[in-house]
Amino acid sequence: MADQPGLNVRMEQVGQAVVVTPEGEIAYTEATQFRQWMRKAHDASPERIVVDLTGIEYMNTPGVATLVEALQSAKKNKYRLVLAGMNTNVRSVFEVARLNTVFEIVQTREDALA
Amino acid sequence: MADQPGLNVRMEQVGQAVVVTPEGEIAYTEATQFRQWMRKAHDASPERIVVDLTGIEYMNTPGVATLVEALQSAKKNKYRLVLAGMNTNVRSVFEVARLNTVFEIVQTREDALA
Amino acid sequence: MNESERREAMRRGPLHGPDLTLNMRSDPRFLTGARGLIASVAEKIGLSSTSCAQVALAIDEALCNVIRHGYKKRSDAPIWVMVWVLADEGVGAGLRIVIEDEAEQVDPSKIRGRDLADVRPGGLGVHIIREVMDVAEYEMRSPVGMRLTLVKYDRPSPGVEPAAVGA
Amino acid sequence: MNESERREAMRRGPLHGPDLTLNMRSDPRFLTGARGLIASVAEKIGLSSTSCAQVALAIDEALCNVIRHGYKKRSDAPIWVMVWVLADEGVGAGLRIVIEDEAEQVDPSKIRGRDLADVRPGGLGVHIIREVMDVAEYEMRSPVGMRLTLVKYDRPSPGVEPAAVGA
Ligand SMILES: Nc1ncnc2c1ncn2[C@@H]1O[C@H](COP(=O)(O)OP(=O)(O)O)[C@@H](O)[C@H]1O
Ligand SMILES: Nc1ncnc2c1ncn2[C@@H]1O[C@H](COP(=O)(O)OP(=O)(O)O)[C@@H](O)[C@H]1O
Repeated sequence: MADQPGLNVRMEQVGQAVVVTPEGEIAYTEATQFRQWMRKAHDASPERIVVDLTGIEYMNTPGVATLVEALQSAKKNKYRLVLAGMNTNVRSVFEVARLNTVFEIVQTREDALA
Repeated sequence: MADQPGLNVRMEQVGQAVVVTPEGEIAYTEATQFRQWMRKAHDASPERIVVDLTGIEYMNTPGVATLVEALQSAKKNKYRLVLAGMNTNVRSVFEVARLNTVFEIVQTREDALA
Repeated sequence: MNESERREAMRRGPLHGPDLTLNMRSDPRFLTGARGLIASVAEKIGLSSTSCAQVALAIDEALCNVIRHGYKKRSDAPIWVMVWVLADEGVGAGLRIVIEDEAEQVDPSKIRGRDLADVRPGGLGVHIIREVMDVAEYEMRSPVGMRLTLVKYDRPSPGVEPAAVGA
Repeated sequence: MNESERREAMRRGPLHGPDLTLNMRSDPRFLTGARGLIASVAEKIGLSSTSCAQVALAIDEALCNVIRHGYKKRSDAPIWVMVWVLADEGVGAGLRIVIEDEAEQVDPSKIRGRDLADVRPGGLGVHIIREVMDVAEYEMRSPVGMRLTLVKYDRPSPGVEPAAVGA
Protein backbone atom coordinates (compact mmCIF):
# COMPACT_ATOMS: atom_id res chain seq x y z
CA MET A 1 0.00 0.00 0.00
CA ALA A 2 2.71 2.44 -1.01
CA ASP A 3 1.65 6.05 -0.76
CA GLN A 4 1.05 7.82 -4.05
CA PRO A 5 2.07 11.40 -4.80
CA GLY A 6 -1.38 12.77 -3.95
CA LEU A 7 -2.16 10.88 -0.73
CA ASN A 8 -0.55 9.96 2.58
CA VAL A 9 -2.50 7.93 5.13
CA ARG A 10 -1.93 7.32 8.85
CA MET A 11 -3.96 4.86 10.93
CA GLU A 12 -4.01 4.55 14.71
CA GLN A 13 -5.95 2.81 17.45
CA VAL A 14 -7.46 5.12 20.10
CA GLY A 15 -9.28 3.05 22.70
CA GLN A 16 -11.93 1.07 20.80
CA ALA A 17 -11.76 3.47 17.86
CA VAL A 18 -9.59 3.42 14.79
CA VAL A 19 -8.61 6.84 13.47
CA VAL A 20 -7.75 7.10 9.78
CA THR A 21 -5.98 10.31 8.79
CA PRO A 22 -5.49 10.81 5.07
CA GLU A 23 -3.52 13.79 3.83
CA GLY A 24 -3.51 15.37 0.36
CA GLU A 25 -6.37 14.64 -2.01
CA ILE A 26 -8.74 11.73 -2.56
CA ALA A 27 -9.57 11.79 -6.25
CA TYR A 28 -9.63 9.23 -9.05
CA THR A 29 -6.06 7.99 -8.68
CA GLU A 30 -6.04 7.91 -4.88
CA ALA A 31 -9.48 6.34 -4.28
CA THR A 32 -8.26 2.74 -4.73
CA GLN A 33 -5.50 3.21 -2.19
CA PHE A 34 -7.83 4.94 0.26
CA ARG A 35 -10.38 2.12 -0.10
CA GLN A 36 -7.66 -0.34 1.00
CA TRP A 37 -6.97 1.76 4.09
CA MET A 38 -10.67 1.86 4.96
CA ARG A 39 -10.85 -1.96 4.63
CA LYS A 40 -7.84 -2.27 6.91
CA ALA A 41 -9.57 -0.07 9.48
CA HIS A 42 -12.67 -2.27 9.14
CA ASP A 43 -10.59 -5.43 9.64
CA ALA A 44 -9.42 -4.13 13.02
CA SER A 45 -13.03 -4.74 14.24
CA PRO A 46 -13.36 -1.33 15.88
CA GLU A 47 -16.39 0.08 17.69
CA ARG A 48 -15.88 3.26 15.77
CA ILE A 49 -13.94 4.43 12.73
CA VAL A 50 -13.04 8.09 12.72
CA VAL A 51 -11.87 9.57 9.43
CA ASP A 52 -10.05 12.81 10.15
CA LEU A 53 -10.25 14.78 6.90
CA THR A 54 -8.49 17.90 8.21
CA GLY A 55 -5.57 17.24 5.86
CA ILE A 56 -7.73 16.65 2.77
CA GLU A 57 -7.82 19.72 0.56
CA TYR A 58 -9.78 18.06 -2.20
CA MET A 59 -12.17 15.14 -2.64
CA ASN A 60 -14.33 14.18 -5.60
CA THR A 61 -16.95 11.47 -6.10
CA PRO A 62 -14.56 8.49 -6.43
CA GLY A 63 -13.38 9.50 -2.94
CA VAL A 64 -16.92 9.98 -1.65
CA ALA A 65 -17.83 6.54 -3.01
CA THR A 66 -15.16 4.87 -0.86
CA LEU A 67 -16.71 6.51 2.21
CA VAL A 68 -20.23 5.41 1.21
CA GLU A 69 -18.89 1.85 0.93
CA ALA A 70 -17.30 2.19 4.35
CA LEU A 71 -20.60 3.47 5.74
CA GLN A 72 -22.39 0.44 4.33
CA SER A 73 -19.87 -1.89 6.05
CA ALA A 74 -20.26 0.08 9.28
CA LYS A 75 -24.07 -0.25 9.20
CA LYS A 76 -23.92 -3.96 8.41
CA ASN A 77 -21.45 -4.62 11.21
CA LYS A 78 -23.05 -2.19 13.63
CA TYR A 79 -20.18 0.15 14.33
CA ARG A 80 -20.01 3.92 13.93
CA LEU A 81 -18.29 5.77 11.12
CA VAL A 82 -17.60 9.42 11.94
CA LEU A 83 -16.19 12.00 9.55
CA ALA A 84 -14.32 14.97 11.02
CA GLY A 85 -12.51 18.07 9.83
CA MET A 86 -14.02 18.57 6.37
CA ASN A 87 -13.08 21.86 4.69
CA THR A 88 -15.76 23.91 2.92
CA ASN A 89 -15.12 22.42 -0.52
CA VAL A 90 -15.21 18.83 0.68
CA ARG A 91 -18.35 19.53 2.69
CA SER A 92 -20.08 21.01 -0.33
CA VAL A 93 -19.52 17.79 -2.29
CA PHE A 94 -21.35 15.91 0.46
CA GLU A 95 -24.10 18.52 0.46
CA VAL A 96 -24.71 18.41 -3.29
CA ALA A 97 -24.81 14.61 -3.06
CA ARG A 98 -27.28 14.94 -0.12
CA LEU A 99 -24.93 12.80 1.95
CA ASN A 100 -24.43 15.37 4.69
CA THR A 101 -27.43 13.95 6.57
CA VAL A 102 -26.55 10.32 5.84
CA PHE A 103 -23.09 10.48 7.40
CA GLU A 104 -22.23 11.37 10.97
CA ILE A 105 -20.19 14.54 10.37
CA VAL A 106 -18.47 16.51 13.15
CA GLN A 107 -16.09 19.44 13.33
CA THR A 108 -12.98 17.98 14.92
CA ARG A 109 -11.24 14.70 15.61
CA GLU A 110 -11.83 15.35 19.32
CA ASP A 111 -15.59 15.66 18.72
CA ALA A 112 -15.47 12.40 16.80
CA LEU A 113 -13.75 10.56 19.63
CA ALA A 114 -15.99 12.05 22.35
CA MET B 1 -2.38 49.30 -6.33
CA ALA B 2 -5.19 46.79 -6.00
CA ASP B 3 -4.00 43.33 -5.06
CA GLN B 4 -4.10 40.72 -7.82
CA PRO B 5 -5.16 37.11 -7.36
CA GLY B 6 -1.57 35.92 -7.01
CA LEU B 7 -0.13 38.52 -4.64
CA ASN B 8 -0.97 40.32 -1.41
CA VAL B 9 1.46 42.87 0.02
CA ARG B 10 1.74 44.44 3.48
CA MET B 11 4.10 47.29 4.35
CA GLU B 12 4.98 48.54 7.81
CA GLN B 13 7.47 50.86 9.49
CA VAL B 14 9.60 49.27 12.23
CA GLY B 15 11.92 51.89 13.72
CA GLN B 16 14.01 53.23 10.84
CA ALA B 17 13.24 50.18 8.72
CA VAL B 18 10.41 49.50 6.30
CA VAL B 19 9.27 45.89 6.18
CA VAL B 20 7.58 44.71 2.96
CA THR B 21 5.75 41.42 3.28
CA PRO B 22 4.44 39.99 0.00
CA GLU B 23 2.32 36.85 0.06
CA GLY B 24 1.58 34.44 -2.78
CA GLU B 25 3.78 34.45 -5.85
CA ILE B 26 5.88 37.05 -7.66
CA ALA B 27 5.85 36.01 -11.30
CA TYR B 28 5.19 37.76 -14.60
CA THR B 29 1.75 39.16 -13.74
CA GLU B 30 2.61 40.21 -10.19
CA ALA B 31 6.04 41.78 -10.83
CA THR B 32 4.64 45.19 -11.89
CA GLN B 33 2.56 45.47 -8.75
CA PHE B 34 5.43 44.34 -6.55
CA ARG B 35 7.75 46.92 -8.18
CA GLN B 36 5.26 49.65 -7.17
CA TRP B 37 5.37 48.45 -3.56
CA MET B 38 9.17 48.45 -3.55
CA ARG B 39 9.14 52.05 -4.90
CA LYS B 40 6.74 53.04 -2.15
CA ALA B 41 9.09 51.51 0.44
CA HIS B 42 11.96 53.44 -1.15
CA ASP B 43 9.95 56.69 -1.01
CA ALA B 44 9.63 56.34 2.77
CA SER B 45 13.39 57.14 2.92
CA PRO B 46 14.18 54.26 5.29
CA GLU B 47 17.59 53.29 6.63
CA ARG B 48 16.77 49.72 5.76
CA ILE B 49 14.21 47.87 3.64
CA VAL B 50 13.45 44.34 4.77
CA VAL B 51 11.61 42.11 2.33
CA ASP B 52 10.09 39.22 4.26
CA LEU B 53 9.59 36.47 1.65
CA THR B 54 8.28 33.84 4.08
CA GLY B 55 4.87 33.95 2.37
CA ILE B 56 6.27 33.68 -1.16
CA GLU B 57 5.95 30.14 -2.48
CA TYR B 58 7.17 30.99 -5.95
CA MET B 59 9.31 33.62 -7.64
CA ASN B 60 10.71 33.74 -11.16
CA THR B 61 13.05 36.13 -12.94
CA PRO B 62 10.55 39.00 -13.45
CA GLY B 63 10.23 38.95 -9.65
CA VAL B 64 13.99 38.72 -9.14
CA ALA B 65 14.45 41.68 -11.50
CA THR B 66 12.30 43.93 -9.28
CA LEU B 67 14.57 43.08 -6.34
CA VAL B 68 17.72 43.77 -8.37
CA GLU B 69 16.26 47.19 -9.24
CA ALA B 70 15.50 47.78 -5.57
CA LEU B 71 19.07 46.80 -4.70
CA GLN B 72 20.40 49.33 -7.21
CA SER B 73 18.27 52.08 -5.60
CA ALA B 74 19.45 51.01 -2.16
CA LYS B 75 23.12 51.18 -3.19
CA LYS B 76 22.68 54.57 -4.85
CA ASN B 77 20.88 55.99 -1.84
CA LYS B 78 23.09 54.22 0.70
CA TYR B 79 20.52 52.24 2.63
CA ARG B 80 20.39 48.49 3.25
CA LEU B 81 18.11 46.03 1.47
CA VAL B 82 17.76 42.74 3.34
CA LEU B 83 15.89 39.67 2.07
CA ALA B 84 14.52 37.23 4.64
CA GLY B 85 12.57 33.98 4.73
CA MET B 86 13.27 32.55 1.26
CA ASN B 87 12.08 28.99 0.75
CA THR B 88 14.33 26.47 -1.03
CA ASN B 89 12.88 27.07 -4.47
CA VAL B 90 13.13 30.83 -4.28
CA ARG B 91 16.67 30.59 -2.93
CA SER B 92 17.71 28.32 -5.78
CA VAL B 93 16.60 30.94 -8.33
CA PHE B 94 18.96 33.41 -6.65
CA GLU B 95 21.71 30.81 -6.60
CA VAL B 96 21.44 29.93 -10.29
CA ALA B 97 21.48 33.66 -11.07
CA ARG B 98 24.56 34.03 -8.79
CA LEU B 99 22.68 36.70 -6.86
CA ASN B 100 22.92 34.94 -3.50
CA THR B 101 26.22 36.70 -2.79
CA VAL B 102 25.09 40.04 -4.20
CA PHE B 103 22.08 40.39 -1.91
CA GLU B 104 22.09 40.44 1.87
CA ILE B 105 20.06 37.31 2.58
CA VAL B 106 19.10 36.17 6.08
CA GLN B 107 16.90 33.45 7.56
CA THR B 108 14.20 35.37 9.38
CA ARG B 109 12.56 38.75 9.59
CA GLU B 110 14.01 39.07 13.11
CA ASP B 111 17.54 38.51 11.76
CA ALA B 112 16.85 41.16 9.14
CA LEU B 113 15.78 43.71 11.74
CA ALA B 114 18.62 42.91 14.18
CA MET C 1 -33.99 37.38 -25.70
CA ASN C 2 -36.22 35.02 -23.76
CA GLU C 3 -34.83 32.48 -21.33
CA SER C 4 -34.45 29.57 -23.72
CA GLU C 5 -32.74 31.77 -26.32
CA ARG C 6 -30.39 33.05 -23.66
CA ARG C 7 -29.51 29.54 -22.53
CA GLU C 8 -28.95 28.46 -26.11
CA ALA C 9 -26.64 31.45 -26.64
CA MET C 10 -24.67 30.50 -23.50
CA ARG C 11 -24.35 26.92 -24.69
CA ARG C 12 -23.24 27.92 -28.20
CA GLY C 13 -20.67 30.37 -26.87
CA PRO C 14 -18.43 32.83 -28.76
CA LEU C 15 -17.69 32.51 -32.47
CA HIS C 16 -13.92 32.70 -32.07
CA GLY C 17 -11.68 29.76 -31.21
CA PRO C 18 -10.88 28.76 -27.63
CA ASP C 19 -8.42 30.78 -25.55
CA LEU C 20 -6.90 27.57 -24.27
CA THR C 21 -7.06 23.97 -25.46
CA LEU C 22 -5.73 21.03 -23.51
CA ASN C 23 -5.40 17.88 -25.56
CA MET C 24 -4.57 15.02 -23.21
CA ARG C 25 -4.46 11.26 -23.24
CA SER C 26 -7.07 9.59 -21.03
CA ASP C 27 -4.40 8.97 -18.39
CA PRO C 28 -5.57 9.49 -14.79
CA ARG C 29 -2.16 10.95 -13.97
CA PHE C 30 -3.14 14.05 -15.91
CA LEU C 31 -6.40 14.71 -14.01
CA THR C 32 -4.93 16.78 -11.18
CA GLY C 33 -3.04 18.98 -13.61
CA ALA C 34 -6.06 19.51 -15.85
CA ARG C 35 -8.21 20.47 -12.88
CA GLY C 36 -5.52 22.79 -11.53
CA LEU C 37 -5.11 24.47 -14.91
CA ILE C 38 -8.81 25.29 -15.12
CA ALA C 39 -8.92 26.43 -11.49
CA SER C 40 -5.97 28.74 -12.08
CA VAL C 41 -7.50 30.28 -15.20
CA ALA C 42 -10.79 30.72 -13.35
CA GLU C 43 -8.98 32.51 -10.53
CA LYS C 44 -6.96 34.76 -12.83
CA ILE C 45 -10.00 35.93 -14.78
CA GLY C 46 -11.62 36.87 -11.50
CA LEU C 47 -14.14 34.15 -10.64
CA SER C 48 -14.86 33.93 -6.91
CA SER C 49 -12.98 31.27 -4.98
CA THR C 50 -16.20 29.27 -4.55
CA SER C 51 -16.81 29.34 -8.29
CA CYS C 52 -13.19 28.33 -8.97
CA ALA C 53 -13.53 25.31 -6.70
CA GLN C 54 -16.84 24.37 -8.32
CA VAL C 55 -15.50 24.60 -11.87
CA ALA C 56 -12.45 22.54 -10.92
CA LEU C 57 -14.67 19.87 -9.35
CA ALA C 58 -16.99 19.74 -12.37
CA ILE C 59 -14.08 19.36 -14.81
CA ASP C 60 -12.55 16.64 -12.70
CA GLU C 61 -15.84 14.69 -12.47
CA ALA C 62 -16.42 15.07 -16.19
CA LEU C 63 -12.91 13.89 -17.10
CA CYS C 64 -13.13 10.94 -14.66
CA ASN C 65 -16.35 9.92 -16.41
CA VAL C 66 -14.82 10.12 -19.87
CA ILE C 67 -11.99 7.87 -18.70
CA ARG C 68 -14.17 5.38 -16.80
CA HIS C 69 -17.36 5.25 -18.84
CA GLY C 70 -16.37 6.61 -22.24
CA TYR C 71 -13.02 4.88 -22.61
CA LYS C 72 -13.52 1.99 -20.11
CA LYS C 73 -10.28 3.00 -18.36
CA ARG C 74 -8.12 2.93 -21.49
CA SER C 75 -5.35 5.42 -20.75
CA ASP C 76 -4.16 6.29 -24.26
CA ALA C 77 -7.26 7.74 -25.91
CA PRO C 78 -7.65 11.44 -26.73
CA ILE C 79 -9.58 14.01 -24.69
CA TRP C 80 -9.88 17.67 -25.67
CA VAL C 81 -10.66 20.39 -23.15
CA MET C 82 -11.40 23.77 -24.75
CA VAL C 83 -11.72 26.90 -22.65
CA TRP C 84 -13.22 30.26 -23.55
CA VAL C 85 -12.87 33.22 -21.22
CA LEU C 86 -16.24 34.96 -21.33
CA ALA C 87 -15.85 38.68 -21.05
CA ASP C 88 -17.85 40.59 -18.50
CA GLU C 89 -21.18 41.29 -20.20
CA GLY C 90 -23.02 42.55 -17.16
CA VAL C 91 -23.07 39.12 -15.57
CA GLY C 92 -19.56 38.97 -14.10
CA ALA C 93 -16.62 36.85 -15.18
CA GLY C 94 -17.37 33.54 -16.78
CA LEU C 95 -15.85 30.46 -18.38
CA ARG C 96 -17.14 28.19 -21.12
CA ILE C 97 -15.53 24.77 -21.25
CA VAL C 98 -16.13 22.09 -23.87
CA ILE C 99 -14.88 18.56 -23.29
CA GLU C 100 -14.76 16.20 -26.28
CA ASP C 101 -13.78 12.56 -26.64
CA GLU C 102 -13.74 9.85 -29.29
CA ALA C 103 -15.40 7.24 -27.09
CA GLU C 104 -18.47 5.22 -27.91
CA GLN C 105 -21.56 7.37 -28.26
CA VAL C 106 -24.34 7.18 -25.70
CA ASP C 107 -27.78 8.73 -25.68
CA PRO C 108 -27.29 11.99 -23.68
CA SER C 109 -30.50 11.26 -21.76
CA LYS C 110 -28.78 8.12 -20.37
CA ILE C 111 -26.10 10.24 -18.76
CA ARG C 112 -27.64 10.90 -15.39
CA GLY C 113 -26.91 10.16 -11.76
CA ARG C 114 -28.74 7.84 -9.41
CA ASP C 115 -31.72 8.81 -7.27
CA LEU C 116 -30.06 10.71 -4.45
CA ALA C 117 -32.40 9.14 -1.87
CA ASP C 118 -31.04 5.69 -2.72
CA VAL C 119 -27.67 5.79 -0.95
CA ARG C 120 -25.10 3.84 -2.96
CA PRO C 121 -21.42 4.52 -3.67
CA GLY C 122 -21.69 5.75 -7.30
CA GLY C 123 -23.96 7.87 -9.43
CA LEU C 124 -23.00 11.25 -8.00
CA GLY C 125 -20.69 12.85 -10.56
CA VAL C 126 -23.34 14.00 -13.02
CA HIS C 127 -25.45 15.48 -10.18
CA ILE C 128 -22.47 17.50 -9.05
CA ILE C 129 -21.62 18.72 -12.54
CA ARG C 130 -25.19 19.89 -13.14
CA GLU C 131 -25.51 21.47 -9.72
CA VAL C 132 -22.35 23.55 -9.76
CA MET C 133 -22.43 24.73 -13.39
CA ASP C 134 -24.90 27.12 -15.04
CA VAL C 135 -24.98 25.01 -18.22
CA ALA C 136 -24.04 21.31 -18.51
CA GLU C 137 -25.13 19.69 -21.75
CA TYR C 138 -24.08 16.40 -23.25
CA GLU C 139 -24.42 15.72 -26.97
CA MET C 140 -23.07 13.32 -29.56
CA ARG C 141 -20.14 14.65 -31.47
CA SER C 142 -19.69 14.22 -35.20
CA PRO C 143 -18.51 11.72 -36.41
CA VAL C 144 -17.60 9.91 -33.16
CA GLY C 145 -17.48 10.54 -29.43
CA MET C 146 -19.29 12.80 -27.02
CA ARG C 147 -19.22 16.51 -26.23
CA LEU C 148 -19.99 18.13 -22.90
CA THR C 149 -20.54 21.89 -22.83
CA LEU C 150 -20.11 23.60 -19.49
CA VAL C 151 -20.69 27.27 -18.67
CA LYS C 152 -20.11 29.00 -15.37
CA TYR C 153 -20.76 32.65 -14.63
CA ASP C 154 -19.88 34.14 -11.30
CA ARG C 155 -23.34 35.59 -11.04
CA PRO C 156 -25.99 33.86 -13.10
CA SER C 157 -27.24 36.03 -15.92
CA PRO C 158 -30.70 37.43 -15.19
CA GLY C 159 -33.36 34.92 -16.08
CA VAL C 160 -30.98 31.97 -15.93
CA GLU C 161 -31.07 30.50 -12.46
CA PRO C 162 -28.37 27.85 -11.95
CA ALA C 163 -30.84 25.74 -10.02
CA ALA C 164 -33.28 25.82 -12.92
CA VAL C 165 -30.59 25.10 -15.51
CA GLY C 166 -28.95 22.39 -13.49
CA ALA C 167 -32.15 20.64 -12.44
CA MET D 1 26.00 5.69 -28.59
CA ASN D 2 28.53 8.41 -27.92
CA GLU D 3 27.63 11.54 -25.96
CA SER D 4 26.59 13.74 -28.85
CA GLU D 5 24.43 10.96 -30.33
CA ARG D 6 22.79 10.47 -26.96
CA ARG D 7 22.07 14.17 -26.62
CA GLU D 8 20.67 14.28 -30.13
CA ALA D 9 18.39 11.31 -29.31
CA MET D 10 17.15 13.08 -26.17
CA ARG D 11 16.45 16.25 -28.13
CA ARG D 12 14.61 14.39 -30.91
CA GLY D 13 12.49 12.46 -28.44
CA PRO D 14 9.97 9.67 -29.07
CA LEU D 15 8.37 9.04 -32.46
CA HIS D 16 4.81 9.05 -31.14
CA GLY D 17 2.72 12.17 -30.58
CA PRO D 18 2.74 14.08 -27.31
CA ASP D 19 0.88 12.74 -24.26
CA LEU D 20 -0.40 16.22 -23.55
CA THR D 21 -0.63 19.39 -25.61
CA LEU D 22 -1.57 22.77 -24.25
CA ASN D 23 -2.45 25.30 -26.90
CA MET D 24 -2.81 28.68 -25.25
CA ARG D 25 -3.03 32.31 -26.21
CA SER D 26 -0.05 34.41 -25.16
CA ASP D 27 -2.05 35.78 -22.24
CA PRO D 28 -0.07 36.17 -18.98
CA ARG D 29 -3.16 35.08 -17.06
CA PHE D 30 -2.54 31.53 -18.30
CA LEU D 31 1.07 31.30 -17.09
CA THR D 32 0.36 30.07 -13.57
CA GLY D 33 -1.97 27.37 -14.85
CA ALA D 34 0.47 26.20 -17.51
CA ARG D 35 3.28 25.97 -14.98
CA GLY D 36 1.04 24.15 -12.50
CA LEU D 37 -0.09 21.67 -15.15
CA ILE D 38 3.49 20.72 -15.98
CA ALA D 39 4.47 20.55 -12.30
CA SER D 40 1.53 18.24 -11.59
CA VAL D 41 2.35 15.91 -14.48
CA ALA D 42 6.00 15.86 -13.39
CA GLU D 43 4.93 14.92 -9.86
CA LYS D 44 2.51 12.21 -10.98
CA ILE D 45 5.07 10.49 -13.21
CA GLY D 46 7.42 10.37 -10.27
CA LEU D 47 9.97 13.14 -10.72
CA SER D 48 11.53 14.30 -7.44
CA SER D 49 10.06 17.42 -5.88
CA THR D 50 13.21 19.37 -6.73
CA SER D 51 12.96 18.32 -10.37
CA CYS D 52 9.25 19.23 -10.44
CA ALA D 53 10.01 22.72 -9.17
CA GLN D 54 12.83 23.11 -11.68
CA VAL D 55 10.73 22.02 -14.64
CA ALA D 56 7.91 24.36 -13.58
CA LEU D 57 10.33 27.26 -13.30
CA ALA D 58 11.90 26.55 -16.70
CA ILE D 59 8.51 26.37 -18.42
CA ASP D 60 7.42 29.59 -16.79
CA GLU D 61 10.60 31.43 -17.82
CA ALA D 62 10.33 30.10 -21.36
CA LEU D 63 6.67 31.11 -21.71
CA CYS D 64 7.35 34.57 -20.24
CA ASN D 65 10.06 35.01 -22.86
CA VAL D 66 7.77 33.97 -25.71
CA ILE D 67 5.22 36.54 -24.56
CA ARG D 68 7.71 39.35 -23.90
CA HIS D 69 10.35 38.88 -26.58
CA GLY D 70 8.65 36.71 -29.19
CA TYR D 71 5.25 38.38 -29.23
CA LYS D 72 6.23 41.81 -27.74
CA LYS D 73 3.49 41.39 -25.10
CA ARG D 74 0.69 40.70 -27.56
CA SER D 75 -1.76 38.55 -25.58
CA ASP D 76 -3.71 36.86 -28.38
CA ALA D 77 -1.03 34.94 -30.27
CA PRO D 78 -0.73 31.14 -30.17
CA ILE D 79 1.69 29.13 -28.04
CA TRP D 80 1.88 25.33 -28.09
CA VAL D 81 3.29 23.34 -25.21
CA MET D 82 3.75 19.64 -26.01
CA VAL D 83 4.64 17.14 -23.31
CA TRP D 84 6.00 13.61 -23.64
CA VAL D 85 6.27 11.36 -20.62
CA LEU D 86 9.59 9.56 -21.05
CA ALA D 87 9.44 6.04 -19.74
CA ASP D 88 12.05 4.82 -17.33
CA GLU D 89 14.94 3.71 -19.53
CA GLY D 90 17.52 3.23 -16.81
CA VAL D 91 17.74 6.95 -16.21
CA GLY D 92 14.66 7.50 -14.02
CA ALA D 93 11.45 9.28 -14.89
CA GLY D 94 11.69 12.06 -17.42
CA LEU D 95 9.75 14.67 -19.34
CA ARG D 96 10.31 16.13 -22.78
CA ILE D 97 8.60 19.45 -23.41
CA VAL D 98 8.51 21.34 -26.70
CA ILE D 99 7.31 24.96 -26.78
CA GLU D 100 6.45 26.45 -30.16
CA ASP D 101 5.30 29.91 -31.21
CA GLU D 102 4.56 31.84 -34.39
CA ALA D 103 6.59 34.88 -33.38
CA GLU D 104 9.34 36.54 -35.37
CA GLN D 105 12.32 34.28 -35.86
CA VAL D 106 15.61 35.05 -34.14
CA ASP D 107 19.00 33.45 -34.51
CA PRO D 108 19.11 30.84 -31.69
CA SER D 109 22.64 31.93 -30.81
CA LYS D 110 21.20 35.37 -29.92
CA ILE D 111 19.01 33.81 -27.23
CA ARG D 112 21.31 34.02 -24.27
CA GLY D 113 21.39 35.65 -20.86
CA ARG D 114 23.63 38.44 -19.67
CA ASP D 115 27.05 37.99 -18.12
CA LEU D 116 26.16 36.92 -14.57
CA ALA D 117 28.98 39.02 -13.11
CA ASP D 118 27.36 42.18 -14.49
CA VAL D 119 24.49 42.65 -12.02
CA ARG D 120 21.45 44.08 -13.82
CA PRO D 121 17.73 43.35 -13.46
CA GLY D 122 17.20 41.23 -16.62
CA GLY D 123 18.99 38.56 -18.61
CA LEU D 124 18.49 35.69 -16.16
CA GLY D 125 15.72 33.55 -17.62
CA VAL D 126 17.76 31.74 -20.25
CA HIS D 127 20.50 30.97 -17.70
CA ILE D 128 17.94 29.41 -15.42
CA ILE D 129 16.32 27.36 -18.18
CA ARG D 130 19.70 25.97 -19.27
CA GLU D 131 20.85 25.31 -15.74
CA VAL D 132 17.84 23.36 -14.52
CA MET D 133 17.12 21.30 -17.64
CA ASP D 134 19.20 18.49 -19.14
CA VAL D 135 18.50 19.71 -22.68
CA ALA D 136 17.40 23.23 -23.68
CA GLU D 137 17.69 23.94 -27.40
CA TYR D 138 16.20 26.78 -29.40
CA GLU D 139 15.66 26.49 -33.14
CA MET D 140 13.68 28.16 -35.90
CA ARG D 141 10.42 26.46 -36.67
CA SER D 142 9.12 25.94 -40.19
CA PRO D 143 7.61 28.08 -41.70
CA VAL D 144 7.43 30.68 -38.90
CA GLY D 145 8.17 31.03 -35.21
CA MET D 146 10.56 29.43 -32.77
CA ARG D 147 10.79 26.05 -31.06
CA LEU D 148 12.35 25.31 -27.69
CA THR D 149 13.02 21.68 -26.80
CA LEU D 150 13.42 20.89 -23.12
CA VAL D 151 14.28 17.55 -21.54
CA LYS D 152 14.52 16.75 -17.87
CA TYR D 153 15.44 13.38 -16.38
CA ASP D 154 15.41 12.86 -12.67
CA ARG D 155 18.93 11.51 -12.83
CA PRO D 156 20.96 12.64 -15.82
CA SER D 157 21.66 9.81 -18.21
CA PRO D 158 25.28 8.62 -17.98
CA GLY D 159 27.51 10.77 -20.11
CA VAL D 160 25.08 13.68 -20.16
CA GLU D 161 25.88 15.99 -17.29
CA PRO D 162 23.28 18.77 -16.92
CA ALA D 163 26.05 21.24 -16.23
CA ALA D 164 27.80 20.31 -19.49
CA VAL D 165 24.57 20.44 -21.47
CA GLY D 166 23.39 23.65 -19.90
CA ALA D 167 26.67 25.52 -20.14
N1 LIG E 1 -18.56 10.71 -20.33
C1 LIG E 1 -19.49 9.75 -20.27
N2 LIG E 1 -19.63 8.87 -21.29
C2 LIG E 1 -20.55 7.91 -21.23
N3 LIG E 1 -21.39 7.72 -20.20
C3 LIG E 1 -21.30 8.55 -19.16
C4 LIG E 1 -20.35 9.60 -19.13
N4 LIG E 1 -20.51 10.26 -17.98
C5 LIG E 1 -21.49 9.66 -17.29
N5 LIG E 1 -21.99 8.62 -17.99
C6 LIG E 1 -23.11 7.73 -17.58
O1 LIG E 1 -23.84 8.41 -16.54
C7 LIG E 1 -23.85 7.59 -15.35
C8 LIG E 1 -23.80 8.48 -14.10
O2 LIG E 1 -22.51 9.05 -13.95
P1 LIG E 1 -22.06 9.60 -12.54
O3 LIG E 1 -23.17 10.43 -11.98
O4 LIG E 1 -20.76 10.28 -12.71
O5 LIG E 1 -21.89 8.33 -11.61
P2 LIG E 1 -20.94 7.05 -11.75
O6 LIG E 1 -19.81 7.46 -12.63
O7 LIG E 1 -20.54 6.76 -10.35
O8 LIG E 1 -21.80 5.98 -12.36
C9 LIG E 1 -22.69 6.66 -15.48
O9 LIG E 1 -22.88 5.48 -14.77
C10 LIG E 1 -22.63 6.42 -16.99
O10 LIG E 1 -23.56 5.43 -17.38
N1 LIG F 1 11.32 33.16 -26.88
C1 LIG F 1 12.22 34.09 -27.28
N2 LIG F 1 12.09 34.65 -28.49
C2 LIG F 1 12.99 35.58 -28.89
N3 LIG F 1 14.02 36.00 -28.16
C3 LIG F 1 14.21 35.48 -26.95
C4 LIG F 1 13.31 34.49 -26.44
N4 LIG F 1 13.73 34.14 -25.21
C5 LIG F 1 14.83 34.87 -24.95
N5 LIG F 1 15.13 35.69 -25.99
C6 LIG F 1 16.30 36.61 -26.08
O1 LIG F 1 17.27 36.22 -25.12
C7 LIG F 1 17.53 37.29 -24.19
C8 LIG F 1 17.78 36.77 -22.78
O2 LIG F 1 16.58 36.29 -22.19
P1 LIG F 1 16.47 36.14 -20.63
O3 LIG F 1 17.71 35.45 -20.14
O4 LIG F 1 15.21 35.47 -20.31
O5 LIG F 1 16.50 37.60 -20.05
P2 LIG F 1 15.50 38.82 -20.28
O6 LIG F 1 14.20 38.23 -20.73
O7 LIG F 1 15.42 39.48 -18.95
O8 LIG F 1 16.15 39.68 -21.33
C9 LIG F 1 16.32 38.21 -24.30
O9 LIG F 1 16.64 39.54 -23.97
C10 LIG F 1 15.94 38.05 -25.77
O10 LIG F 1 16.71 38.88 -26.59
